[in-house]
Amino acid sequence: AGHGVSACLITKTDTNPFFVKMREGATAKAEELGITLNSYAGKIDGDHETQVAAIETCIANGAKGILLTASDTSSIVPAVQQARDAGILVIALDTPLDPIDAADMTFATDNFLAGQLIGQWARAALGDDAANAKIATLDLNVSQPTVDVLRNQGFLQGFGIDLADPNVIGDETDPRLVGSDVTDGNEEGGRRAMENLLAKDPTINVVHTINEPAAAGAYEALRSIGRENDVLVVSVDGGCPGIQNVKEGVIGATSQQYPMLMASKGIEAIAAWAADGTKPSATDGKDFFDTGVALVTDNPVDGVESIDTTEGTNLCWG
Amino acid sequence: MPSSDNYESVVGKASAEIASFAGRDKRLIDRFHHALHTTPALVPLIVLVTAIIIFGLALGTRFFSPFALTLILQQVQIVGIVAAAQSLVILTKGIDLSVGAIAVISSVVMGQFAFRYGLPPGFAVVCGLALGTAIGALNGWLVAQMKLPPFIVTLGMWQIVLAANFLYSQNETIRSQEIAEQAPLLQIMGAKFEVGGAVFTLGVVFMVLLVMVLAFVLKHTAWGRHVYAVGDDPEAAELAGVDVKRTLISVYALAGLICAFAGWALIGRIGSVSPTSGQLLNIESITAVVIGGISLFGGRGSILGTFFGALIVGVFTLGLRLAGADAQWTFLLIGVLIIAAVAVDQWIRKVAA
Amino acid sequence: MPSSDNYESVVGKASAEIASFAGRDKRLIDRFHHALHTTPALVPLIVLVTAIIIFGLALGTRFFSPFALTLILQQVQIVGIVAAAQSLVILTKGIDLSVGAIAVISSVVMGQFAFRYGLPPGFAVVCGLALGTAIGALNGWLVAQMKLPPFIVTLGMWQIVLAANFLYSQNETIRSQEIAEQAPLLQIMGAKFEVGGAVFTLGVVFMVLLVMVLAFVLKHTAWGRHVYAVGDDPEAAELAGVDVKRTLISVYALAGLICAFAGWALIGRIGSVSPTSGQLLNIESITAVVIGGISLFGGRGSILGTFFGALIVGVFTLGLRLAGADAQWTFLLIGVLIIAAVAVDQWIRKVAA
Amino acid sequence: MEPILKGRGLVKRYGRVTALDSCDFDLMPGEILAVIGDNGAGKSSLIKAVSGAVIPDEGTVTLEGKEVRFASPIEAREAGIETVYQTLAMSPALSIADNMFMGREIRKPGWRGKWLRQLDRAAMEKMARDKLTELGLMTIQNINQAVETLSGGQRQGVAVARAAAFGSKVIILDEPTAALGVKESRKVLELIQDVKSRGIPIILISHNMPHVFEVADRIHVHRLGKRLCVIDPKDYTMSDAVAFMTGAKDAPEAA
Amino acid sequence: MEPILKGRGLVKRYGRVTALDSCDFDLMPGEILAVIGDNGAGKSSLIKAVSGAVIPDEGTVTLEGKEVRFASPIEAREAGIETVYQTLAMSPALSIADNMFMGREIRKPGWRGKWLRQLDRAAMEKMARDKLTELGLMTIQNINQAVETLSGGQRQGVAVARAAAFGSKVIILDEPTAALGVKESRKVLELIQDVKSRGIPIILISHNMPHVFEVADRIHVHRLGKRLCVIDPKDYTMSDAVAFMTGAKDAPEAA
Ligand SMILES: Nc1ncnc2c1ncn2[C@@H]1O[C@H](COP(=O)(O)OP(=O)(O)OP(=O)(O)O)[C@@H](O)[C@H]1O
Ligand SMILES: Nc1ncnc2c1ncn2[C@@H]1O[C@H](COP(=O)(O)OP(=O)(O)OP(=O)(O)O)[C@@H](O)[C@H]1O
Ligand SMILES: [Mg+2]
Ligand SMILES: [Mg+2]
Repeated sequence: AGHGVSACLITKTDTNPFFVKMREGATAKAEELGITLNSYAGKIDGDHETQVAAIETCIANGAKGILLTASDTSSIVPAVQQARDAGILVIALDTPLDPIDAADMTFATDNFLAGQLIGQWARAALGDDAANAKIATLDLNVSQPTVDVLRNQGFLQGFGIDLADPNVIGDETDPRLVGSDVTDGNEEGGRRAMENLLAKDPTINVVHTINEPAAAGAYEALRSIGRENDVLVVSVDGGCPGIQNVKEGVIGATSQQYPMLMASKGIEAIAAWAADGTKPSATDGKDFFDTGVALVTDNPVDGVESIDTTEGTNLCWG
Repeated sequence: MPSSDNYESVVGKASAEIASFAGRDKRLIDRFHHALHTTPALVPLIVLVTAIIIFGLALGTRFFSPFALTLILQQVQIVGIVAAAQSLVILTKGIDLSVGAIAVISSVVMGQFAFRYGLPPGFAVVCGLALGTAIGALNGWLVAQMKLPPFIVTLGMWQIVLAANFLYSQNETIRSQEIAEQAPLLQIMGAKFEVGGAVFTLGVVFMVLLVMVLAFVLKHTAWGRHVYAVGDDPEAAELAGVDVKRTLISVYALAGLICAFAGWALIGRIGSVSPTSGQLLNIESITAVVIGGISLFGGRGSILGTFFGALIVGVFTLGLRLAGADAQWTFLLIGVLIIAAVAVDQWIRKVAA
Repeated sequence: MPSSDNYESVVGKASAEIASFAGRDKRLIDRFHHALHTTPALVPLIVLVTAIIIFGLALGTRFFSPFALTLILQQVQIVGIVAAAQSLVILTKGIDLSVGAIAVISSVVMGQFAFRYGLPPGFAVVCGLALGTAIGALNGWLVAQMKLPPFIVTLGMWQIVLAANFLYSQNETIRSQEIAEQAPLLQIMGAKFEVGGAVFTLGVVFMVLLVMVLAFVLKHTAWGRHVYAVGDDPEAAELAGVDVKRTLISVYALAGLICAFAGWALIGRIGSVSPTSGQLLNIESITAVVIGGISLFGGRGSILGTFFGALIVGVFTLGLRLAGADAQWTFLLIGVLIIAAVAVDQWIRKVAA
Repeated sequence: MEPILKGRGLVKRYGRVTALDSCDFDLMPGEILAVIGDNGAGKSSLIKAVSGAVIPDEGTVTLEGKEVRFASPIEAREAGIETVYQTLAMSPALSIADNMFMGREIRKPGWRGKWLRQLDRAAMEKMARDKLTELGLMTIQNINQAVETLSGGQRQGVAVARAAAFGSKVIILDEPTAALGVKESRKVLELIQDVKSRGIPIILISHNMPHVFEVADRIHVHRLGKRLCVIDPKDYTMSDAVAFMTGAKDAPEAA
Repeated sequence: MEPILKGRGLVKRYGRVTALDSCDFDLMPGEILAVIGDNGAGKSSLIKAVSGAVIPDEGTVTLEGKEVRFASPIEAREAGIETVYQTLAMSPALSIADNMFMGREIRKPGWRGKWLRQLDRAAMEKMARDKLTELGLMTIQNINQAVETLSGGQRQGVAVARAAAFGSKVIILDEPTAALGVKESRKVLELIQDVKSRGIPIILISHNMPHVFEVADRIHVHRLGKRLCVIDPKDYTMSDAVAFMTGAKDAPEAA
């Protein structure tokens, strides 16, 4: 149907498996629909200028639609506006723009909800011990990007900790919080951050991690001092190695997102826009199209809906 | 046995003829050689033009249009401005790893002063520029007076400034729409004008003017010559009567000021004020400088070369993107092309030697 | 009027007395001065010990325990190994921005060769080490033979290798548990042993041995002296009979090999094989080198200094985290401390001059 | 008569090496003072200490009766002391003209000089060419050549020309003819006489005894970091001088 | 007799400057050949061209009748040509001993030399000290001093000592005494005679006419990038030589 139609996929980076899978999903769908897909990515997390340049390239290239996971949700808006003025359908994937209606539509996970689910699960899993838990949060990096804040604060909210300013990590005063450190979202950072926090307080027993690689690193640190079995590690993402780690008890629970779904939905929307000018519509009651998030754990708790790792494995990416 | 007739007196009779060897200047190739020697920036210019022609042939009007070509200018403007600052520092045998951080904190200060404290935008801009200059001057003081290595000083400053930036801004972005409404002056560097399909912004004009002014200053003022002398051999410069410390401090301070202007241009380019921008400016600016032919060991090269160096990277990047290369393939190919560009550069210098 | 008696013949009668000035070697302070001159690595060592003592006093046994102190060793092992490679390159007046990328791609190759192709782990490790050496040798060839600036060569190589790494690995992580089951050899560098509360890993031991071997080689072999000579003044070295090209290529190749070992150690440290690791290794290794007192302009400094430089950063980082600074403040304070460490270093050198 | 430039008890140590060992030094107005001594005797260290290039560890320097403490060579230059260092102090990548006018560039007349601070290259090049021609350094083919492309002797000629052109109170020459050819050396000696006739005193460090005895009014013999004696070239032969400086003969009692 | 080292039609251009303008050159076995000429005449360029330090644009170099093309100074050294360049070619941060043995270090005997490739510092230091003492450079206080801390003359002495210690076929000295004191110069001249008596021919570039006339067997007069003539010091006076090289007098017909 979409002959001669071209589309762009712009991700934050393409080193993170999450975005790699997103691209695979988009590529598969584009091939199916006969759309030419060009994909672009920032060099590092937070590399905003490359994304602007990519949008400009898409305009110059005459693309019909752009799928975008923005590194900087409000700074990208003028560039997005420029693209929309040029008649391009812009769909935000994974991360809503600020304001959210700057894009034609958003297909996203609710990252705050993702955090909240693991927070609630952790609290329920600890039961009465939750009142004197020792919590460490392993976040992304010092610039505190939006996902980082949403997942962290969602987790704390879910665990029942007063957030103070919900836009800032680290301003909470709850004594159960031992501290937070940054991981750059990889194993090495996860291990180092965990070691630092353990040196500060070796009795930590709940660990929130920004993603599963960081969780794997944290687990190594715990294992090296023999505490891998009495600390609860929770995470967000739902990549296949992550789910496998949940199955093996490395991670207690993780919130799974669906990047391939976001991407393929996005490509479909661009095809529809190219064909007859229809725009996709939002999920009822929300201002974006929620591609869903599910808590994956083999230890379900009351009051928090979850799926088990077998199902998680079927749905996992990467 | 040391003997002596009055041999030295003979020299009075020596002819005053000036050595003149067979003139080799007639042929075109010799003129070209000579031009390369007197204008080192010609080499990156040749690489640049070649790259434009090749991409133009491969991609046709998608690339070879006023719109796309001026798009490159817009895309390199921030790097270009910062690279001009970086050139100054590198010419003195230094390196400035804090350029990106200075640009960002300056833009954040401009934004926050205007919005958080409600100061007049013009004043906020001046504060941002002053802050950038001050940080640069502090770098310079540490390098010149305390004799610390520039790499370490600016690396430390980079961390300090970046962290201060996050702490001060509380990671808050000021949205484009608000700026457009309440303090459009902050975005003025993004103001566009079109000349027959070619789109220019004030930021681009600023970059070009800046490069031209700096080229003049470096070549035609005492200060400029001192910058080269300090980079060439600081001890010799000191002995020859250059105030090395003052020159260094002024270079770093000026670099800070230019970076602050880059921060202002950044607001124009992205519309909003975002504390997370500009993280790659360090490496990108140094790349432009080195591709442009300025030696990292100081004292050699020209700022025009840097400008062409920045454009070379911009051309490659846009060209490859337009050609539809994947992000990773683009990175890989740009890596290859950076090496190739410098190899060609070396080759031209060699055949021209 | 040039006159001449047979004045030069007088010198035959000159006394053969050797200039000897009043001995100034008795006092302790003079011995200290002398030690600083002959052993430049002493200065970062003093800074390191001071830092440990200050943090020890401030934080008590939380910091000043065998566990915490050896934790620092574990945390710096990768940076320490890579910084050793970086030192070699910087001693030759070069810089290697591809160290991190080489480490990562080597670890990925070790993992993928063992898992994707089912090769024996030992062989996979050898392949990884060979790849690292090959990339390093290519860097060296481009620098020595093509005479390209090291900064550009390794910057380009960094992009190429990193992109190749992502393309080849398809961003797939190999999980720790799988490696432990099927190819534990890959994790061997993470093997632990305890000596009274102090925890060491094979990787840490490797780092320490590596530094000691390199220190010996640089000081006591012809190759080592040539490395210094090449960095000091390549033209003079060439004229004096050093094979500058061979020295350069061997240095870069060896650096590549060491980085590949760092990649192996990385698997031991994080358990898994992850293509996204090691992104900060470039800047961290250069920082360690410069804090350790090696000049970025080549030819001066010692590899022991680098080792202490890496430890200084490790001590500051852990110390500040233990003292309760949050991530952003730690980042800021480390910036301050990096500058301060080098300032103290300069100060010690000055009073000792 | 008071010395125009005087050093007392100068000490300079480099680590374990004592380059100046409480050395005294006097330069009288209008004279040519030669400083001779073995390699490593500390001659260069001495003139560096009086010209601000190094700061002596101990001792005082007096210029025209006033004690001075130069923190840098710039201050010494501003006080009128012009020095040609043994290492020449040139920026290799810059041109001959740039090097000659380093630190005291000539600006264009009119608004371009005043507002744009533009250099008057033509004037600087002309003056540089004139000075070099005076020294007979006409083998230099191009005044805009980078100094690094000059032969060793040509470089030294440029440095001497610079000092001669700008010195106002004292000119110090550290082995100015070491790398020069016969013709060029002769020109430098003529230049030294010429400068002296303008009333400017000169310190000349040289290993060339015939040259020293030809031009010097007094000879400062330096040995093992201090002044051994000062002799009048009319009273002693070259053999004597060499004998003193190498230690083959004891120094005469009073300076 | 065949020249041991011969150059024919050597041309070297630096950009617009022609440093060697089809220059010929002959060194006979066992002789001391002096090369004299104005500053910038191209003397250093000539010896660089025959010693592998620069590759001539045109022309041939013949060593013992065989044409050679040295791609680097190392090859020339391996062929037995040892050169002291005017720039001295030392690594400033390294010690005197390190510099003297650069590229031909002595290893420890036994397994430590064989397997650890450990250097025999004691042996190298002893030999370095001996060579320097031979040259009378006893003012050097510490053989492990970095070369950058030596005085200009001391540095030159180290470079000459290095060449004298290792040259086997030809030794080339580019202004070896320029920065040396009277005593040290004399030692170098003695050393030159000494090397000659060992049957090794020497090329000596110098601006010091008395020295040249004292030691040289033949004098190659260089002017404007080429050989003007070769004279026998017994047939001509210093005045003649200076007159030829400065162009004050026309050169004699046959070389
Ligand atoms: N920067 C330095 N560091 C250490 N030692 C030094 C330094 N400069 C000079 N020296 C030492 O000080 C002593 C005197 O050196 P100086 O250069 O003054 O000698 P000089 O009389 O000028 O000799 P020459 O005639 O060879 O130039 C020498 O032994 C030298 O090694
Ligand atoms: N690397 C170079 N680049 C450009 N020109 C050069 C270079 N080396 C030498 N020249 C030029 O070549 C000519 C000959 O220089 P050369 O050093 O051979 O002279 P020389 O006879 O050794 O003089 P001196 O007695 O002063 O040492 C000079 O005019 C010099 O400016
Ligand atoms: Mg001296
Ligand atoms: Mg010469």
